[in-house]
Amino acid sequence: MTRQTVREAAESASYPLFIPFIMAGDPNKETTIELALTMQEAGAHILELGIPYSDPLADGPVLQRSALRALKHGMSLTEAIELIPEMRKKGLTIPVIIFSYYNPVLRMGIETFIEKLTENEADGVLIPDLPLEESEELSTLTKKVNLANISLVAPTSSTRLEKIAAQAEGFLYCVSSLGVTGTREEFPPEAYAFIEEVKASSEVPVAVGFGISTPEQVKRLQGSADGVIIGSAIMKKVEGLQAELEHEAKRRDALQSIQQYVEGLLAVPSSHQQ
Amino acid sequence: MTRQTVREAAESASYPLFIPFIMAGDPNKETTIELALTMQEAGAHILELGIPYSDPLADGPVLQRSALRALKHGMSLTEAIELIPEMRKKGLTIPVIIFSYYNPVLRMGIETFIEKLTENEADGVLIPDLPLEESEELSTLTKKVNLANISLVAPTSSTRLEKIAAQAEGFLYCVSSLGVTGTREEFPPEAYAFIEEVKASSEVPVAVGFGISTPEQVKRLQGSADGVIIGSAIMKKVEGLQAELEHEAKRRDALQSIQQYVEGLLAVPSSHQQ
Amino acid sequence: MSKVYPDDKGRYGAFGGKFVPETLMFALEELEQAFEQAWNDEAFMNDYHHTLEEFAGRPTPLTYAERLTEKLGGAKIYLKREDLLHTGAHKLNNAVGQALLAKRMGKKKIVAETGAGQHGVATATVCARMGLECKVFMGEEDMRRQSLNVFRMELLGAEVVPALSGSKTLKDATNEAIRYWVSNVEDTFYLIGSVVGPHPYPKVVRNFQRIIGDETKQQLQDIEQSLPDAAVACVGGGSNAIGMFYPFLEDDVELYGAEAAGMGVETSHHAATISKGTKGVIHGSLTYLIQDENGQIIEPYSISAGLDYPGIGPEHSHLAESGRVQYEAVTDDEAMEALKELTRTEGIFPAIETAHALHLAFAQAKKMSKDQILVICASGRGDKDVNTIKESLEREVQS
Amino acid sequence: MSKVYPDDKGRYGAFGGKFVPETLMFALEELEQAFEQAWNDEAFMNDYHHTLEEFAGRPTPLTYAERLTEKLGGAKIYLKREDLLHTGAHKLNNAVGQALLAKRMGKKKIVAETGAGQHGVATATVCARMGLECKVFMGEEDMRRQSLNVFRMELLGAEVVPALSGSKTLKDATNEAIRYWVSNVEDTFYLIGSVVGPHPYPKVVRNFQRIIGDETKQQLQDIEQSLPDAAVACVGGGSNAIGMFYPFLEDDVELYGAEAAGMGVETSHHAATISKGTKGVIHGSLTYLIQDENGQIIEPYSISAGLDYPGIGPEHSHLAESGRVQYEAVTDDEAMEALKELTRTEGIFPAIETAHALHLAFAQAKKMSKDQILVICASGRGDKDVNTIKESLEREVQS
Ligand SMILES: Cc1ncc(COP(=O)(O)O)c(C=O)c1O
Ligand SMILES: Cc1ncc(COP(=O)(O)O)c(C=O)c1O
Repeated sequence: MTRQTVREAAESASYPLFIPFIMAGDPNKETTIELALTMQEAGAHILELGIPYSDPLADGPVLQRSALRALKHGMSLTEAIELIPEMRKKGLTIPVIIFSYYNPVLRMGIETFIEKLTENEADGVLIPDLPLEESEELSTLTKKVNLANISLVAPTSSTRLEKIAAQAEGFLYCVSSLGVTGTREEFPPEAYAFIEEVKASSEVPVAVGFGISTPEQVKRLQGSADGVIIGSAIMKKVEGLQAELEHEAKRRDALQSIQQYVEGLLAVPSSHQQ
Repeated sequence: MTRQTVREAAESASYPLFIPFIMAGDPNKETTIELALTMQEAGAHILELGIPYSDPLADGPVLQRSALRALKHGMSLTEAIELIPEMRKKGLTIPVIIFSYYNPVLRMGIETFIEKLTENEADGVLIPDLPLEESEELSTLTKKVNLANISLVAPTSSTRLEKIAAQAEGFLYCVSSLGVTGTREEFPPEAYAFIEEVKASSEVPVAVGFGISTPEQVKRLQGSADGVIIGSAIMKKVEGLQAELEHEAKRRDALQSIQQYVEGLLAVPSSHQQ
Repeated sequence: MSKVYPDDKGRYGAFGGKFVPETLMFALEELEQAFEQAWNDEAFMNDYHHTLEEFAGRPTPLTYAERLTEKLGGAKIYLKREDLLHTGAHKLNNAVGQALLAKRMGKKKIVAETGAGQHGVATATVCARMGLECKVFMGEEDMRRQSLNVFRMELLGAEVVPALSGSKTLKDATNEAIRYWVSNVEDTFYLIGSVVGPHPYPKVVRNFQRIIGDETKQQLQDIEQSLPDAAVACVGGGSNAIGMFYPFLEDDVELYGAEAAGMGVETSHHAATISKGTKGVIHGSLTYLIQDENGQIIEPYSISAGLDYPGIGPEHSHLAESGRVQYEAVTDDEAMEALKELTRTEGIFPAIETAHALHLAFAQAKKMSKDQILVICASGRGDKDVNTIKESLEREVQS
Repeated sequence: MSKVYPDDKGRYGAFGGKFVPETLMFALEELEQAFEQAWNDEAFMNDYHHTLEEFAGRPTPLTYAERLTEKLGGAKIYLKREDLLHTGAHKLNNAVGQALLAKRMGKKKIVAETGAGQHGVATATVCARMGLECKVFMGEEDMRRQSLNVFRMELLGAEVVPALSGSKTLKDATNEAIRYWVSNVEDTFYLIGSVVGPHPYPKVVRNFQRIIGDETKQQLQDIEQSLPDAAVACVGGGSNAIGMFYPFLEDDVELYGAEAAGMGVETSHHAATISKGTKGVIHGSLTYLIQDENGQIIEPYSISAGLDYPGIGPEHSHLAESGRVQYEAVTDDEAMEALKELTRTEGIFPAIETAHALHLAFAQAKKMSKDQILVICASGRGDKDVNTIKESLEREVQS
């Protein structure tokens, strides 16, 4: 069976298309591999595999701390990409997107990066600090090898929205509200109008991220967005279970409880788990 | 018997005309009175009675410390002047000069100051920070009541020497060398030429002060100066004997040793004590 | 050497650009437009120049260092005295310019980052003067080391926010300021402190700092009827250096930038971005930076807080690569010696940042002839550094 | 108000004169002659002005305090920015002038006194610049409190000598400097720090500081085509005040001097020489001073080290007695409030000395009308005082 592309996975999901973000190496490789599978188990359609970075300026405190822990354990872009085959071996079938700041990618060399991604069966990339204007070089290469280069739009994108939406691949990452990643109790009222505007402009599915941490938010987005990206909420849970996750004997239980937590977030009336 | 004037006392002395300086109130009134008599005993021809001052800028460390001690014990210009009759009562016959910085005098009022001096049988005044140009007011008053207003000349007086010498009263205070009061092992070689120059310009006797602390110095000055003013050397001795001087029973012995010390300084071949 | 940099993508040759989250892109476009309009608006430029003159103390003198010149026996040395600017360093030129721009854009809130506090104080100062709200991010570690500057900013009415992430120093304060800006981009102006960050910041800051070089050129013309033969500046982010260099780029003037070698470029304790760095992206800009083999940014080291930055303005990367400017790394010790020399010989007590330029300048001056002229950008005064210098000299005596 | 003061005895009305040991009289006569010649020598005056411009940063700006003016609702307030002068206060004007005079007189050694270190740093600075040997007396207690300024002077190559006598503060440092001068008067120039001391010092220092008022007059003429209606300055020894006032003495300008009331003139902790002092002689000059009933000088108190002097320049005593200048005493707390106000409203962080003038100026400005103009002499910057201010505000919060 060939894997779905990112776009296929996104388009075939019924609400909510679920895209979890997990940080590679927090607290260790084994957990990351297991966590990927747990997410698939919990209903993930696409996985965002985060690369820890020393200066993650689009991230809030939860993901900053998560990155620091991962770095302390020696995680790197190379190693993170090489986790994908191990995940696949253990049964991961959903598309995997590498989420990295641009500097580690540049340091590796863009061509090497693309080679490594294809070699290791990644399905897409998301570079949060590479806006449309700077991404031509990368896009040209990703297009050649059929990797989805995921674009983001933000409430401030304004006149840029059309242009970005027109070039979107896989799905369009809609930043819910101003600010960095992290959990938000509620979105500002104008967020919903914005999401609908994005949805209207986009040919690919629209997933909303930045701040999603309650079932109410997921419920409230139904009808406007196609799905949700959840990162900080998951990694906060991971942070709370550090000791257990580092301890092989306790890891299973910890993952179990993360899975339940995530399922709880997604538990909207018309569940996708049919 | 009427007292000699300052000038008479100065002129009648054979070498060395001896003018000791003692600080009123260091360490207490009783000592000051006794010390005056001791100095007379040791051969003093004229007494300089110093008024302690908070900011004695012509004085070196020994007299600064002496003034501080006296101030701590409550000595003041008024009280110091009022010590003179007590000295006289105990037998002091030599002329007494009040040595004070100008500020305490001004604070008292110049006229009151002069009145107090005559009332209390002082014989002269010496204000180290009142040069010729500023002393007219005081001189006018001292002349009226026959008080000697002692002038100083310094190695830097240069063209001023003639003018100052011409107006000198009592004796001329010749500052041995640049600097503040205090003991000096030796005078600079040019000091002697300067003293002779002063001597040649002066109609009144010339006494050299600032730094005299050895019999050799006193000997060396013979022939050029008429006499010596000794202050820091004496008050240094007083400083060394503080405890004894404050203790009534031990005061006599302390004074005795000061007398011997001073006599030692003055022991030049042709002693004045005939 | 053509000056049509940056191009319309904000690139200086291969360097520069806008590597920021999408959320900020619109704000950068808006800033670029506003800046281009302002820069061509006579009323705005009058305001800028007037504020620099009546408030900040421009023009700053160009001081001939006669005793130093004689002592070194080479080129005539002149010092451009940014140390005499209000708040003690060139930083205010830029803070004044950007704050006026913020006002013109109708923004009432300012956010800035600061390392040792120099840019923070400059920013808090202009905000007080212009009635703007001011928030300054500063690494928690730096706040501890520079508590008096924190107090000064607070006296000026600014809120100083500790940056708790990473190594808790300038790099992290910058990250935090950007993060704050991302969250408040609609009503907040980010007032960056050097020629770093995403386009158009490196250009904006350069233009507000070029007054250093413009004045120098004019003053030297008046005094010596000539261009200098060489100009030297220290390089942290690179704002005083570009301010001095820019007006001379197309002239026959040798240009030298001194970066911080810390304990030595052969050690791991330095901030020698050009000498030892590699290309990458930091704070939104493609430039040289100090990073490990995985592209993680390494915390730099310099005795001088203002040079202690892992990146460098993209225009400098370009000028280094094109060979137009020579960059050399100067160690802590070399800078300290030069600082003592200038203080004792000329009665000018420079910032430790400036002292790096001094060392390089002295070395060049000695190689030059007596009829040549060398100017040094005296970027700031040393008062802020007295404690550091004292400790460093005491250590020296002990060892 | 005639300006032919001082007369040829060095008197300003009843005040001034030369109350010094005979040893110094010749040196004072020599100084007087040298000064009069120099002051009338175009080459010397060019040197003086050139050094102030190219080295010290003159002219200093006259800054319109717009936000403050609006807030107070009275006179238009201008600040004469001596805080922007090299080394941070007006003190350098005088140090430059006297050091040039010393060189002209062929003296290679300089002695000076200092309290907080401001004049000491200014003196050490010009000595470094001109290659003169420099010795600064400083009270042992002040050296402890201002150890960083001691270090600065030493970096500048000066020798700082602790004054161990009396209360070990400025008064005693001055005594020691004079004592040292008495001993070395032949080759040493005494560079006094304010308009105090024996004639001709008060005149020498006034003349070297009048540039403050001269520039102010010219600048205000250029900006407002008018004289100010009032001018305000703080008074320690009185050099910045006389520098500001002197050029306006014969004009229709109200003049106000702020002296330090410390904890209040009703307490024994103040330095309010005019308000609470009596006539006497201090450091060679007849003037008002703080003394007890026996004529012993009392150690004054002010939070501001530069106003903490028991005397005042004799010309001020005269101006007070003649009524030409109004002197008022400002408490520590009032000064502190004014300091905070200026910092927050205008982005100018003044010295605590200056803050005394600010308090008085704010009070006057409020009483004046909007078409009137008040200038304040901003004598120095507050950087040197950060520690003191911090401690004081912390105390305030606690109590
Ligand atoms: C005095 C001084 N010089 C130089 C610098 C370095 O900055 P830049 O390279 O942007 O001029 C700083 C930074 O704080 C500084 O304070
Ligand atoms: C900033 C400042 N202002 C004022 C003064 C007071 O001195 P003056 O009264 O001589 O101007 C000082 C003295 O140190 C000072 O540093």
